[in-house]
Amino acid sequence: MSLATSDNSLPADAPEAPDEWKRILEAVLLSAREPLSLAELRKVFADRIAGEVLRALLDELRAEWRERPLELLQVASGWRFRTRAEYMPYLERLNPEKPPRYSRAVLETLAIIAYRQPVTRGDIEDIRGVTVATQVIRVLEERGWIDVVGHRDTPGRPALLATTRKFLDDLGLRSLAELPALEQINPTLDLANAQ
Amino acid sequence: MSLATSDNSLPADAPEAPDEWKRILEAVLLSAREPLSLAELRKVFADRIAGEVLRALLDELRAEWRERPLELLQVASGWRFRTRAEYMPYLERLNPEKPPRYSRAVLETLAIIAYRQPVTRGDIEDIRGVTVATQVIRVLEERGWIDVVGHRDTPGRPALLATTRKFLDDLGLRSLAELPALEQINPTLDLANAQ
Amino acid sequence: MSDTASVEEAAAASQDSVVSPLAMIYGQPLAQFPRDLYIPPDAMAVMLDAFEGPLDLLLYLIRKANVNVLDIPMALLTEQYLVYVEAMRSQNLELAADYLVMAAMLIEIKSRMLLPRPKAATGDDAEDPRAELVRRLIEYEQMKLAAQQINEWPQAERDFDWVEVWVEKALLRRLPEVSPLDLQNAWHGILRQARLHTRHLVQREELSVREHMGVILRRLREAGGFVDFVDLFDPTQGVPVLVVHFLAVLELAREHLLEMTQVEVFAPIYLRLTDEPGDFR
Repeated sequence: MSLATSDNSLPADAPEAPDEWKRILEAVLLSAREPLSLAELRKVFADRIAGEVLRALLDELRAEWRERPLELLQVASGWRFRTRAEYMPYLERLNPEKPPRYSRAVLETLAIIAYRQPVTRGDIEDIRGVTVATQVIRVLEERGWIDVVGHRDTPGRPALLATTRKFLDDLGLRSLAELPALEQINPTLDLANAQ
Repeated sequence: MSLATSDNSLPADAPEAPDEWKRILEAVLLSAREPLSLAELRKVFADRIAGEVLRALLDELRAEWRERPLELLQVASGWRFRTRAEYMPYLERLNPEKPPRYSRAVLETLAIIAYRQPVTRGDIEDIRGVTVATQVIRVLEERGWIDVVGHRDTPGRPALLATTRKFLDDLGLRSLAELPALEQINPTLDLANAQ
Repeated sequence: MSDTASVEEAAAASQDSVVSPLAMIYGQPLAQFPRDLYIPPDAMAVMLDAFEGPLDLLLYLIRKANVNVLDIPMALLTEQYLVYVEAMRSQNLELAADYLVMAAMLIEIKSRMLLPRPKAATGDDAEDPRAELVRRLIEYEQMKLAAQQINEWPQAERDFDWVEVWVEKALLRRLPEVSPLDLQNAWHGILRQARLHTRHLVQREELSVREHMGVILRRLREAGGFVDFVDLFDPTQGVPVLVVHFLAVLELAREHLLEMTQVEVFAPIYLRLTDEPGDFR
């Protein structure tokens, strides 16, 4: 089989070889910088392959790549290969970007839950002296770092928040006892007399 | 296994799964914008995989792609996938603008720089026996194939030209040593007829 | 190939030897220009365009004439070269200075060839006046061939494309990283704030007790809010853990987070979450 035709004609044996068409589609889609529409893909075959045949081939190609690190996607402007999300952390290592930071509200809330658990939202507000936004709690819950471990038997039965095992795992701690000890921050801190 | 780790640590089970390493290499190499050196590829694995293991995996990966429309190539600055030459006629249908074909003046100038580098424009003119047009040098500079690496310590301090890493990469070469050996000129060879 | 051609040329030349020869090449008279050399004048313009300069033209003349580049017949070569240069002039082609410089050099070499060569002191022949020209011709020819080879080598964009699959950055949801130290700093910040704004009683407590409080609450929840006291304890974890665990139970009871019930002395003690309507009764 000779694909290396120098002119623009389809190789004579191409119409008999759907497998080879798929390889051609693969080569074209893998090296394209932009999504390719069905019309453009037909142009690759000098318009000799019907649109529905091409679509069937694209479906087959997508299935072939199902277990592989790229996925063939149909987007608004056509078809393109994309690197699967689970490989992104590896790509990231090549061009590390500055990691995002949690706001002070999130960090302080987390610190209070970590050091004073189980605590209610009211407890946190008492300690921080400001209202705790629902969003702050949700961020920590979605991260899987805190959850509700019970409800305090007081009016309103507020939820009691505590840190999870995932919190310990993600921070590389074996137990809460490994958190930095608080008294080392300021051994002489005496809040009652501070004012 | 879950590759979608949110932090930068390697999944705990990764070291047991060379097949998965290969998929990671594939994902990274297929989506890279530049050839990736062995050091960069090691960084992808947080330097937990030895260079020789990676090299072996790259060889396996190259073999896996042997029958497919791309080939994994080792060039001067590292490893990269490229489309096989036989698919070029199809790719060209999408971008009908012809890729650059260089004039003999450009090609001979490039050959002289490649084989005799570093050279000044004067050196090139001596070898070719004609004035070298500025345009010729500019074409090669704009392609990123040559650049100025210094100045000769003679009157006028002419610029010394040499080929770049991109020149090697674009020609699929690992080093200048892979350039075709210079012809041993046979004094009576009938070259005019051989063309 | 060239050998055969040379023999034919030589044979043809010797047959025509009755005509006064144009030149003597290796002792053989050359009666006419080699066939390949003659070019109709109207083709000349196209031809000259194809040459990359005087060296290229000289190489063409030498190779077409099948003469040894190491033993160039200067008279013949100069003559032919000048024919081309003259043709250029007659075609009103802009005559590049490079061609004229070469013409002058050829004539100079030719005239030096006519002079008797002085013997050097060592007895060796002095350098052949053609040596420099030959060196340049060979070097140029090497580069010309190398250029052809480079051109045939697969080139990015012309013969292949690099692969660069689309990467969607948004797929990677980067989560902020937090270190234990960040928590310590955050706590520090809270205390500073507290000192400034409120009179708040902040006591230091045993962390591990707090941790075990959470563990017990979770355990109770998983068990439906109700467990046997002894089931909470795992003796394999050692005495300190058991003690902390027990303190945690007491602390939870003190904070009314759980209730302890015992029907009679030595009967099993049950723990119940206060916020769970357990149906153990």
